Amino acid sequence: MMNETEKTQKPQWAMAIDLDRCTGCEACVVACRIENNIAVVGPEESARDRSMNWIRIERYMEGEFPDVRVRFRPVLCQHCQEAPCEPVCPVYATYHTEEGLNAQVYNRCVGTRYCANNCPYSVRFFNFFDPQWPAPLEKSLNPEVSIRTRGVMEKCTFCIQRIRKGEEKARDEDRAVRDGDVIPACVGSCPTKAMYFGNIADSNSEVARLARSNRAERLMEDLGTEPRVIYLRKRDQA
Amino acid sequence: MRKLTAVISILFAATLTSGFMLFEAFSTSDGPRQPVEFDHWQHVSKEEGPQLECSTCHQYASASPNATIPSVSTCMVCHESINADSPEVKKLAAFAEREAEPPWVRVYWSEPSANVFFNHKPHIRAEIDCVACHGQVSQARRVKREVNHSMGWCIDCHSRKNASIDCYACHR
Amino acid sequence: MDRARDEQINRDLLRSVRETGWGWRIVVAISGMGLMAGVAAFAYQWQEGIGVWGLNRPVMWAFDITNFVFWIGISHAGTLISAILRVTGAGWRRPVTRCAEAITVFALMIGALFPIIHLGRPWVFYWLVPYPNERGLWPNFRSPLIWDFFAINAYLMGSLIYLYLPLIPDLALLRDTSRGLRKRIYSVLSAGWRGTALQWDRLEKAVRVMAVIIIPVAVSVHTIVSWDFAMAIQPMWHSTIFGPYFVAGAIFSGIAALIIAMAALRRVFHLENYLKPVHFNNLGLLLLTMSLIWFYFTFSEYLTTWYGNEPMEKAVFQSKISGPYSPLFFAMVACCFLIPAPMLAIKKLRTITGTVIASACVVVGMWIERFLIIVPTLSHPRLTFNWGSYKPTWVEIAIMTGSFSYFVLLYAVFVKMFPIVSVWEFKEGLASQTQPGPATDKKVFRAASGD
Amino acid sequence: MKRREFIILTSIGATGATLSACGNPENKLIPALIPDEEYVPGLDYWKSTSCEMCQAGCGLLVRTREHKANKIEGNPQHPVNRGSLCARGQAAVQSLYNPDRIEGPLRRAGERGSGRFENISWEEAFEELTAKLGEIKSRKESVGFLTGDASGVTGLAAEILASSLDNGRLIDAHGLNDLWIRAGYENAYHQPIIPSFDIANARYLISFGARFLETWRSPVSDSLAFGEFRGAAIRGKFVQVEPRMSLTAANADEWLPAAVGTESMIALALAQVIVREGLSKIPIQQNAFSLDDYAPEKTESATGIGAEKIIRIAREFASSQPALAIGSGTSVIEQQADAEAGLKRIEAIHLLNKIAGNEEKPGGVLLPLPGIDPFAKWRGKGRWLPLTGKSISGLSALLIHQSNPVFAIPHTADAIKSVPLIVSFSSFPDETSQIADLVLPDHTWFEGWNIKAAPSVKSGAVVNLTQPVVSPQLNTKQTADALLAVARSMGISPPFENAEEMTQQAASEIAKVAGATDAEEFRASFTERGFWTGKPGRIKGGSTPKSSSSEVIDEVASLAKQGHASEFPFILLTYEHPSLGFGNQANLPALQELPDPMTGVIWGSWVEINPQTANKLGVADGDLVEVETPHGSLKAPAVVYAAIRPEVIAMPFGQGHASMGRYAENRGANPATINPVAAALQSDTAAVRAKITKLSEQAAHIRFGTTLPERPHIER
Repeated sequence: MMNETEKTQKPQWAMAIDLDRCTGCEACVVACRIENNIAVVGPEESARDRSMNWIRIERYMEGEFPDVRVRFRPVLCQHCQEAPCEPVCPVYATYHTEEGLNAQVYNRCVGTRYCANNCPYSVRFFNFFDPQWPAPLEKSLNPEVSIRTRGVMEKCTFCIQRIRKGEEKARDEDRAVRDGDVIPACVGSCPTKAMYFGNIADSNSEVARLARSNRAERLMEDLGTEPRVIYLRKRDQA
Repeated sequence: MRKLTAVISILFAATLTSGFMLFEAFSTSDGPRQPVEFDHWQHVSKEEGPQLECSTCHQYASASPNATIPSVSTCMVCHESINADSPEVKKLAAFAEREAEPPWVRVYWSEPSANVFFNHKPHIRAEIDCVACHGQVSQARRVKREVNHSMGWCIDCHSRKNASIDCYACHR
Repeated sequence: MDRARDEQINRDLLRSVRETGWGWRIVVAISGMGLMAGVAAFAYQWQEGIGVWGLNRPVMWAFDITNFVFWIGISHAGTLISAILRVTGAGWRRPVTRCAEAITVFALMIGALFPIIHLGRPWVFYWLVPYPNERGLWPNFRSPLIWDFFAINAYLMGSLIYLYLPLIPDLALLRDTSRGLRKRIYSVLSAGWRGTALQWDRLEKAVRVMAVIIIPVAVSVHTIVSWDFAMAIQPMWHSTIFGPYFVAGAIFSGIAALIIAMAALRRVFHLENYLKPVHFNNLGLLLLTMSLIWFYFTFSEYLTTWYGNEPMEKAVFQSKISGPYSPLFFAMVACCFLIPAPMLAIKKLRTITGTVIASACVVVGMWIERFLIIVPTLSHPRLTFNWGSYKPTWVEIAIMTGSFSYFVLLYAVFVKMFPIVSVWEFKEGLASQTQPGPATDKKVFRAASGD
Repeated sequence: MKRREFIILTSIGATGATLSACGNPENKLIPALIPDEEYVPGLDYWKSTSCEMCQAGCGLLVRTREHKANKIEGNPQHPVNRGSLCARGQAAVQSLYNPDRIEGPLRRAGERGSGRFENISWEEAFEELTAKLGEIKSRKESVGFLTGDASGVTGLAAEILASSLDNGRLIDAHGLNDLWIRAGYENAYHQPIIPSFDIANARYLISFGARFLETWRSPVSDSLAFGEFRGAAIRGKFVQVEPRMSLTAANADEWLPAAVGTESMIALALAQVIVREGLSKIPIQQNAFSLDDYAPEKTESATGIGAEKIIRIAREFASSQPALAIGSGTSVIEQQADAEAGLKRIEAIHLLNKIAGNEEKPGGVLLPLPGIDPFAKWRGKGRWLPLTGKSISGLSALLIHQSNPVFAIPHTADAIKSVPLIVSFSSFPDETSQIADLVLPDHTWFEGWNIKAAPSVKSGAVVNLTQPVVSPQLNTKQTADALLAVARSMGISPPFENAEEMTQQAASEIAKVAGATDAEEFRASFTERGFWTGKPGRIKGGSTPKSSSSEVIDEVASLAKQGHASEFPFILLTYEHPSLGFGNQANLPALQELPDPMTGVIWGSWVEINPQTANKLGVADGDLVEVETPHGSLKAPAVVYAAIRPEVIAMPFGQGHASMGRYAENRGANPATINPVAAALQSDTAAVRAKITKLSEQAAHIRFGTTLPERPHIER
């Protein structure tokens, strides 16, 4: 039986990504697309820079042949605790939940796109047109996730549908959430196990432990956005 | 002249109102016709009936997002022998024979465009009576939509019960 | 004042209302067609989705917000100028004020449309309005877009009142000189004006109060518009001088628009005796001042960015100075400073034609300035992996054309209905010239309103 | 008992038992065999099956709801992928619900290749096929079975059908590639094995062109090992030797861009340094190479890698234990000698492992555990031939399943087109099915049955079960069932009714191998988990023939063409696309829109060119270029790519489909047409001489993200 404060205190969700393990293989990108019903916009729209990837692998190539260095960084919504996107939304379509998630409510969104313009991480995606699912492709859609319409913003939710199920499971078992209860699609698919997800408020969780690592850094920490995604620097000898 | 205008406008308003009410009355007087005329009253409330609990058939309401409609095989557990020669049960048996589910018509649902992800489980856990959201189904011979599940209606109850009114509680 | 002169003035200034020439018809036809094109483009966008625009990730605002800021800027022409001149008692203002105030109202109406047009789901624009609802939902008062909503509404209301109040005596004049439906309309609009001393007194007071109120409102509106950008943390948006910079730019483009409008009216309605070279000269000097102020702001904005050398700011800076946006950047500098400033500084060139050319440059230059504030920043987000570019589609261009046409159309209709040079104020000016000292004898004007 | 109580009890007993008895009914792992009426709408059912997107054999859990599969996850218990899954596996649901699937059996209605077909019933299709095969049999002519599933149910069904015909020829679509790899390792180990490599426990890893994080043998399994390699207390060092930086090389601590074909020189130079510095762990008199010729000082001009670097790496390699060398490298193949040398390269690389003492220990090279063939009991004497020009010549009928040779191995297209009867079992309107006379669409692997041995893992052998997770969506039929049906009408009685029965009987066989006492219980748990792993109680050799390298070398030599360096100054590397593979996955929209991790290209193909070279040729990023080899030419947009040798250009396979549905058609170019050796081998190893010309036309070139450095370059 867990104690009362543990039960009432909301979990604070966070993700840790070990850049030393990440190989840039993009399994997470497809896992996310399938789990979250992210539309394939097609070649014409992609050519206009409108393709949507809630998580993407950013590739930075530096140096000249033969001394070329490549770095990969998976970038998803950082679920900032001081999110620049939140105050600018005129209708509260994006706001902060008690679990530290940066929420996007699709059917409240009017589509000012201000949030995307104020996101330093460029992780917000706009539905310029209605998504197309030529039959029978619509059968592969996840019934647990909204299908967005044109004119609304969308982005990573940390797989809220899985968070809800994990929390429900913990509640059924009358305990606080623990590592393994919630595994977002990207984390689950990662072939090198470079991603971790859990409750950072629980100091014994894996993410809390990794957040204390001396390799831990957050993307553009200097902006004061207080992201909930923790990157673990590469352990390069160099 | 003024009087006439007033009379006409009152009449007009009255016609509109009554027409609307009549329309309302007609349109909701009865629920949708189901492939098998299942009678909730007979199963739940009828004195000499089996007096089932809701959860006997909608058995996943307490454990999952969906209350679930029982499969024909569940119906056939009893109806294999009970009332096996009533025409409606025969229809049911025919479905069971074909291993097909009757194409039940949904009575309560939210439009997909509402992006609402309703979960029965926490509502049952909070001991919300089925009637609160579904009306007097137990008295109905044919179920109809009695409660209008508008967002304001949901919010109202959530606020009263101190449940979360966070957007992410229902929408995602 | 002699009666013949008085009637001549009435005839001249009411000619636009009384007579319908071919020039006016052609202007209305062309601008009407332009408006239809814009409306059709918007209907298409409404039907298909905002994807018919050239927006993309990361450039989520472009022509839409450029036009918004541009029109709100233009709206500073009028009210602010006429209010400042009125408050400071500049006598030469009299033939200019109404023309300027009308620009304000129409530019604001059009500017305020763009935030609605630019929405992904324009049909739910009313969610930005605070109204009680069963869902318990309110707009987010922390969002600069909501501040915009209030600021623009306040300014629009104020400007309408400020346009309307000095119009009342002229409306009465029109009421007294027209027949039929027009007479009915004017009598409603003139609100029972009979030109009593009390009425004059109240009108004067009201106009004076409005003139004082409208100045801070106007300043706040464009400051708040600038905060749409300055409150964001994007490179070259997050700048403290954006408030005054935008206000200065707004007045700058507003005066330019006013000069162009005056020149057009002068030409079309033969108002040579009323809109005189002196007005163009004075406004030209104002424009020159604003050009210098604009240049000062621009210079300090870019200098601090360059000197600060913060990589992300610098990336945006370089895209404007030497990158893909540099042709536009130098076009802007030329249009806003290099061409107009010398032209306006040289007295010989500060003619009507000269000021109109300078103004046309300024209007174009200021539109580019708005575009250059929005697009280069958005196309250079902090994570270089996401850098992008932007190209407009025909839909955006059509909507922009529509907005310009709508402005012209509204103006043309306004001119058709109301005297564009304030009749009583003009007469007041004449009176104050013949009788030095403050014009307290209202008889003159009573006569003007036609007995 | 009251009637009401009775109802409650029985209803729980009847329908609730499987689900509600286990507590939370969500997320229950249940066998795919659950009868339909036990479905409850609104609940998730996780069904175990096995991935057939590549040969690695990952275990899957498919989430279904209301009879629809909506997500695939790795099976956490499966020893190959331990819950992880790659991009291709994740996208597989889009093959099940692909809008361009063939909906039912078709008969050619127009000219061959016109793409006009008429719908027919399965009865008609069988009738026609049986009649035609009967005729061919009576004329004593040959019938070929070409399948990409030779080791699975289709292979066995084909063997059974072939036995009913006098001249049945079995052709394995992966055969040539398998033989090539086998022959290489056979050279190195003098026995017919393919070793496995313990990347996870190595502390130093040199890979010679093995793209193990993307496409090599088992990407997910190797990525898991790589994660452990990176995460270990002492971080391992990884060096990749290859002329073009792949995703794998991008993850290396050091990239050695050795010239094409000189990987073996690097390996031998490393070995030479180890030996001359007395760091060798074994006496080295008995090797085939005279190492002194490969001293780094002598080879540096050929390889392009400085001697100093080689000496340093050799010392690091010898002193970091355990260390491991893997891969096979690349080479330009223009004649028979090149093919032979290509096979020799594996030997050279593995000499390095021997010298450093890396064999048969954790973190080194492991000799494989004996494999299992679930169908060993029923195997006939029929030998599977590799897909070569020879094996498809002289046929009167060709039955093609899970293979698209007209696209993937274009030089076979003419031979295939000359076969009088072509029967395709393709699920998609691919190039091969377009020239078929009869199309009998197969189920996707979400709808059918299969059982197959996966490559062994450290802990033992693995046998995978593929089972239906949804009912057939269209009027398709599993090919094994179809073949058995035809075999029956040809007058023989196969030992199985259908594929399902084949898997069940094979499972019983595995139960014996596993030493399970209760075969029924074993089968139930096998079905529920979707795989079996363990150390076989008794060794079953299976039907792996001793490979003959001459077969491969002959085929390669017959395809190779000489090109003069003066005419073709560049070397074209053609490589497997990280997500589209050799083009089989080009019809999955999620993969088409998945940016290539190194270039960001989506929805198309590209040619990578070094910036220096591009500069010389006046080619800018996105310009259309023509690439010509002695075999032909194609057009593709250029990508100026810093991480490639100046004399090398590279192009991925995967695109260039003439038909395969809306997502694949008329997109990019197929390098198989200009590098037939690589196409025949279905591998990255064979390069070809090429020249490149800039064209004035504009290319359709779509990319995701920029190629800028992380911080903008600021001039101060």
